Amino acid sequence: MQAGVIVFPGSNCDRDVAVALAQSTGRPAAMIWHGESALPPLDLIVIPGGFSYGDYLRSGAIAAHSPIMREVVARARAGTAVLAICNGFQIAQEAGLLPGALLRNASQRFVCRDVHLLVERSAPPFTSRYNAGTVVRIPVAHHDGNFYADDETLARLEGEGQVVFRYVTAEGARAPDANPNGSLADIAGICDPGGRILGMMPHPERLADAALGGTDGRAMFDAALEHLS
Amino acid sequence: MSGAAGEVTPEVVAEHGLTPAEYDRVLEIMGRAPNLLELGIFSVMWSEHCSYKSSKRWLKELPTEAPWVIHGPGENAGVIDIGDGLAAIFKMESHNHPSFIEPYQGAATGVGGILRDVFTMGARPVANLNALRFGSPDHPRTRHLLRGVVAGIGGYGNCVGVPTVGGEVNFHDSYNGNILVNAMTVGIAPVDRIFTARASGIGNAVVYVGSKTGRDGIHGESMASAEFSEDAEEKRPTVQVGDPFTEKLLIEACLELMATDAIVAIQDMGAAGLTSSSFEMASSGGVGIQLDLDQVPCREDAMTPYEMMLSESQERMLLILAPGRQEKAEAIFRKWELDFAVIGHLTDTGRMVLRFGGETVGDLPIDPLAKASPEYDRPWVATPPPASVSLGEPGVPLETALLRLLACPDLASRRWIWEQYDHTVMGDTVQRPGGDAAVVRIHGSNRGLAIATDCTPRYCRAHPETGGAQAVAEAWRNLNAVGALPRAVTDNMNFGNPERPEVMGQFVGCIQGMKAACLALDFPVVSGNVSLYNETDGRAILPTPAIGAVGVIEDLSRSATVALKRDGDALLLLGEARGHLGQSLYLREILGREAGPPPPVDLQAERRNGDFARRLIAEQGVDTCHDLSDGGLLVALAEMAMAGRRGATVTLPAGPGADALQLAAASFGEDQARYLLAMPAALADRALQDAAAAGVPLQRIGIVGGGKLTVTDAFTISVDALATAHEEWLPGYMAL
Amino acid sequence: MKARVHVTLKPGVLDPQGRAVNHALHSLGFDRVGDVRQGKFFDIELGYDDREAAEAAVKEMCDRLLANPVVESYAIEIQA
Amino acid sequence: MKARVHVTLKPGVLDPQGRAVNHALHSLGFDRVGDVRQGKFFDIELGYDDREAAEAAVKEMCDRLLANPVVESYAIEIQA
Ligand SMILES: Nc1ncnc2c1ncn2[C@@H]1O[C@H](COP(=O)(O)OP(=O)(O)O)[C@@H](O)[C@H]1O
Ligand SMILES: [Mg+2]
Repeated sequence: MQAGVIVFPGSNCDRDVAVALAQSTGRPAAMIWHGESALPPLDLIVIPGGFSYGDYLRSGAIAAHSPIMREVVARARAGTAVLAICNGFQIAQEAGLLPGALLRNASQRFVCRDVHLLVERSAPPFTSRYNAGTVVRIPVAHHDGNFYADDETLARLEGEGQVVFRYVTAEGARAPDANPNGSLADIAGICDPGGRILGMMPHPERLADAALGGTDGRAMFDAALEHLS
Repeated sequence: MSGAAGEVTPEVVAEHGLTPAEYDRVLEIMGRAPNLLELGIFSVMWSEHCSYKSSKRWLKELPTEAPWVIHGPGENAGVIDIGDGLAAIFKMESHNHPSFIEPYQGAATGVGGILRDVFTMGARPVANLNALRFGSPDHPRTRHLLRGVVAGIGGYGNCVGVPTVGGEVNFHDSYNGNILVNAMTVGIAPVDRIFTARASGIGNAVVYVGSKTGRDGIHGESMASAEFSEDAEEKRPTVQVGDPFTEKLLIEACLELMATDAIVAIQDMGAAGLTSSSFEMASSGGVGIQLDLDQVPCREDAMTPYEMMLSESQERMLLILAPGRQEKAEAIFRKWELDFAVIGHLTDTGRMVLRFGGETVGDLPIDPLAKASPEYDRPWVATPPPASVSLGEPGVPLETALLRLLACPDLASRRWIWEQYDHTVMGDTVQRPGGDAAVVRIHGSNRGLAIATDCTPRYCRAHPETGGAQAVAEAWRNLNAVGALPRAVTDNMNFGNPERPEVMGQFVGCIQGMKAACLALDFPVVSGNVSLYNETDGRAILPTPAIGAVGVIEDLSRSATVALKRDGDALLLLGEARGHLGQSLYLREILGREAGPPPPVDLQAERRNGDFARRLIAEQGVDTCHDLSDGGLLVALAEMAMAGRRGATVTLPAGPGADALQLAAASFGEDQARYLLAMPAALADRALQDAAAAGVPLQRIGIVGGGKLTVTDAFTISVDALATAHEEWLPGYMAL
Repeated sequence: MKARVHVTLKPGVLDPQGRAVNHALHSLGFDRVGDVRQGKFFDIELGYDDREAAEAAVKEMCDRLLANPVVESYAIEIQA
Repeated sequence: MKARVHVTLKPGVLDPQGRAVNHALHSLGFDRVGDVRQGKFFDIELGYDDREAAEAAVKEMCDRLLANPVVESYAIEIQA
C-alpha cells in the first residue's frame, strides 16, 4: 500500500502519522507539499493534524483552498481512501469532503488527554480490526473539536451509520465527562456514505506504539494496509 | 551624522537607563557624543538583560565543564553530547514582566523566544517545559494571570508542534506583583551540525529572515521623547504579539537550510532585536558589519533607524551566508512564505556602520561596546541563618494532614494545566507530565532524554546556599528517579533588586549552593538566564533560581515511573528519615508557619543514594520509583498510589513509641536525598543486601496492594479519596 | 474603498464563546446581561472605485473563504 | 436594549490573522485586496431602559473583560 501525507504550512503531525504508516505498511509514506498541483498514484491519502496556517481565520479554512486540495477532493470522489485526523478533519469539512463543522471546544480550552472511543462502525478500510461496540483509548489534542451538524445532517449521519467513533467512558458509557469538547451526540469521528473518507478528532498515530503507552491506534493503519493494498 | 534626530541631553541619557558613569564610558569609547540611535544601541547592549552587569561576576563561579559538554554558557543555548552522534541543546529563559502585563502574549512570546535560542543552533526542538510562580491564590489577579499564562504557553507551543512535557508551579504572595514565567526548550541536533553566531568571511551577506519589523517593545521609559510625535503611545505597542505559525515556518525553513552548506553563522533576534543579534555575531567573529537599514522588511510606514534597531518584533533571525549560496537560501525561505532580505555585509573594520537613506546614521566600534560592557561587583550581605523552629502539637490527625497537603495549591494536581498543553505531539513522549521527569524518546531510537525543572524558593529565602544546592539536587534526583544519567543543567536566576545588598546576598548564596551541588554531582551549568528587579514597592520575590535539568536514558525499557504497578511489590525507602520539618509544606499548610531552616543538603549522600537508585533501575530492572520532595514520604507514596490506582500498606520510619509530632515528621518531613521504590520481593531482597554492603541506607517500609493506602497504627484511606482531594483543587479554583 | 464584514454563527448554532462571555459577565456582577453572541469581523481595504464591483467581490470572498456556510452567516458594509 | 461592541487590535500591533486572511484572499485571486485586520465583536442583550446607563455598563464590561487594554481598543454602539 502506498500512502501519501499532505503537508501544509503549519501541519505538525505529518511526521507522526508517517511513522505510524511506515510501521504498519513497511514502506515510507510520500510526503506531499500543499503547493503541488498533482498527486502521485496513492492508495491512501492522509490529511494530518496540526495548525495549518496557524488555525487563523477558522481551523482548516485556508488549507482547504490549497492547490493540492483540489486534487485530493477529485481523488476522494473517485474512490481513493482518505484519513483526515484532527486538523485534517477540519480541512476535510472545509473542503466539502465531510459534513458538519468543528467549533471551539465547549470548555474554551485546548484539550490534550487520552479519551475512550466507542467503535460504532466496524468496516473496511479503517475500522475493520475493531469489533463494533468495543472501546479503544486514543489521545485528543485540539482547541476546535466540538462537532456540530444541523438536525437533518445529524439524522442522516446516524441513520446511515456514518458515525464511526463516539466519546465514552472507559466502560463504554456515554457521559458528559467523557466528551472532551462538547461534540453533538458525543461524535468523535464520521465517514462519508461509502466509508472511504474518515474524519476524526482523536489521533490514532499517537498511540500506535507500546513504548508510548498503548497500541489501540495501530489497528487503523493495519486495517488500511489490509484493505487498500 | 544625521538620520537620528533628537538631542542627547542628560535627561535623554537617563531615560535610556544609563548612569552618568556609564555615559562617560560611552563618550570615551565613541570619542564624541553619540547620536540618539547610537545612544539607544548602547542602552540596550548595556541593559541588565543583555549585559548581565550585576550577575556576571558571580555567574563565572558556576562549574560549566565536563567531558560531555560541547558548548557551555556564552552561546544561544548549552550543548551536550548525548551519544550516537547527537547533541542535546537546551536553555531556560524568563518572560516575567511581559507576562504580568499581558499574560497570554507575554508567556507565548517567552516560549517563542526560547525555541529560537535552541533551533538557531541547529537543533530540532523536542520538548518544552515551564517553571511558573504566581501570587497567592487569594490575590485578585492570580486567576487571570494563571489562566492567561497557561493559555499562552499552550497557544504557542501547541501550534509550533513541540510537546510541552513538564514544569512546576508555585504560589506565594511574594509573587503577587511579580509573577515568574520561565520557559525551557530542549532540542536535538547532530553533533557535527551545530551552528553558532560566530560571523566570518569579509564580504559575506548579512541576511534577515522571518517576520517583518514593527514598532514592538520599544519601551516608553527607555525612549527619547524628542524623537516621537504625539501619538507615540498608540503607535508603539510595548507588548509583543507572538505568531507561532510563522515560528513553525521559521523552524522548518532554518532546519532545511541548515542541512545545506549555506550558513556561516546564525543568530535569533531576541531582546534588543537587530542590535544585539548583529553585535553578537560581529563581536564573536571578530569582524565588522555594515547594515543597510533601507532593506529591513518593515511592517509599518516611516520606521526610523532607531525603531528598526531597537524593535523587539518576534520570529526574526539573522544569518551570515557563505558566498554564492544566496539563491538557494532565498528559495527555501520563499517556499516557506517568509521574508528574506540581504540587509548588509561583513567588513574588516571592527565597526558597526548603519546606513539609511543614503547616509551613515550610526557608526560604533563593536568590541568596546559588546565586550567592555559594565560589570558590577555589587555590595551584598549574607542572609542571616534562620532561627530554629520549635514545633507545638501537630493539631490534626495524619490522615487529615495528608488530604490537606495533597489539595494545597503547591501540591495539588497540575492536570488542569498540562491538559491545555499538547504533550504528545511528535510521537516520542514516553513519560507525560505527572511524573518526576518527563521522558522524551530520541526519535528513531530506544534511548531517551529525561527533563525536569526544580526549585524550592521558600528554602532559598530561609538559607540561600542550602536552597541553591537543593534546587540542583532535586533536579538531579528527578532524573535519577526515572533511571536517567543526569548530565547538565540550565538555570533561570529570578531575584529582586540587585542594588539592595540583602537581595544581592541571596543571589550570591544561591550561586554558592548551586556551585557546590553542580560540582558534587558532576552536573555542569551549560546555559542560563538572569531576571533581576522582580520587586514591587520594595518587596522582592522569594529568591528563585529555577533549575532545568537534562539526563540520558540508554535503554527506555529500563526506566521507571512513579505509578505503583503490582500488588505484592515491596516498598523500599532509600535515604535517611530524620523528620526535618523546618520550611516544610506541613509546617506551612498545617501549622500555618513559614519558619525554620530548610532541610540540610548532604551532597555526598545525594550522590551515593542517587547513584544507587539509578543503578537499581537501569541495571536491575526496578520500574517504580519516586523521589521525595515537597510533602515528604506520605505525599510521595500517595502520588505513587494515585498514579497507579493501587494502594499500599506502610509503617512509618519512626522509632517505637514515637509521639504525634514525631509521626508527623516521619510522614511529612522533607529530608533530602531520598527515594521511594517499589519492586518484587526477590529484587527487594537483593537491593537490601547490596545496600547494606555499600553502606547505603535502604529499608523496607511496606507492601503494595489493594485499593487503599494504610499507614499502620494510624489510618486507612481509599486511593480514590486521595485522588479526589488531589485533583479537585485547581479546576475548582479556576472555575470561579 | 473599505469593507467591513461581520461573520456570526447562525441562529440555532450553539455559541460556546458567547455563552462563556455571558457567564463571565454575570460572575462579574453584570446581572442585567442577557444573551451574548460573539462573532468576528474583517476590515478589508479594497482597490475598487466602483461600489457595486467592490460589494460583489467581497460577497465572493465571504462565500469562498471568510464564512463557513455550514454554521456561519455574514453581513457586508461597504464604506467609501 | 442591545449593544454591539467591536474589539480590535490597536494600530501597530501585529495581527497575524489579518495577515493570513490577506494572503489567502490573494492566493484565491482577489488581488485588489489591501490591508486586512481581523477583530471580534459581541452582541449583548441588556436589561436597561436608560441608554446612558447601558452605555456606562458596557464600557465597564469592556474595560474589565471584553477587551484587553494592553493590545486592544474597543467601540460601543447601543441599539434601542
Ligand atoms: N507548568 C507545568 N507544565 C507542565 N507540567 C507541569 C507543570 N507544573 C508541574 N507539572 C508537572 O506536574 C508534576 C508534579 O510537579 P512537581 O510537584 O513540581 O514535581 P517534583 O516534585 O517531582 O519536582 C511533574 O510531572 C511536572 O512536570
Ligand atoms: Mg520529583
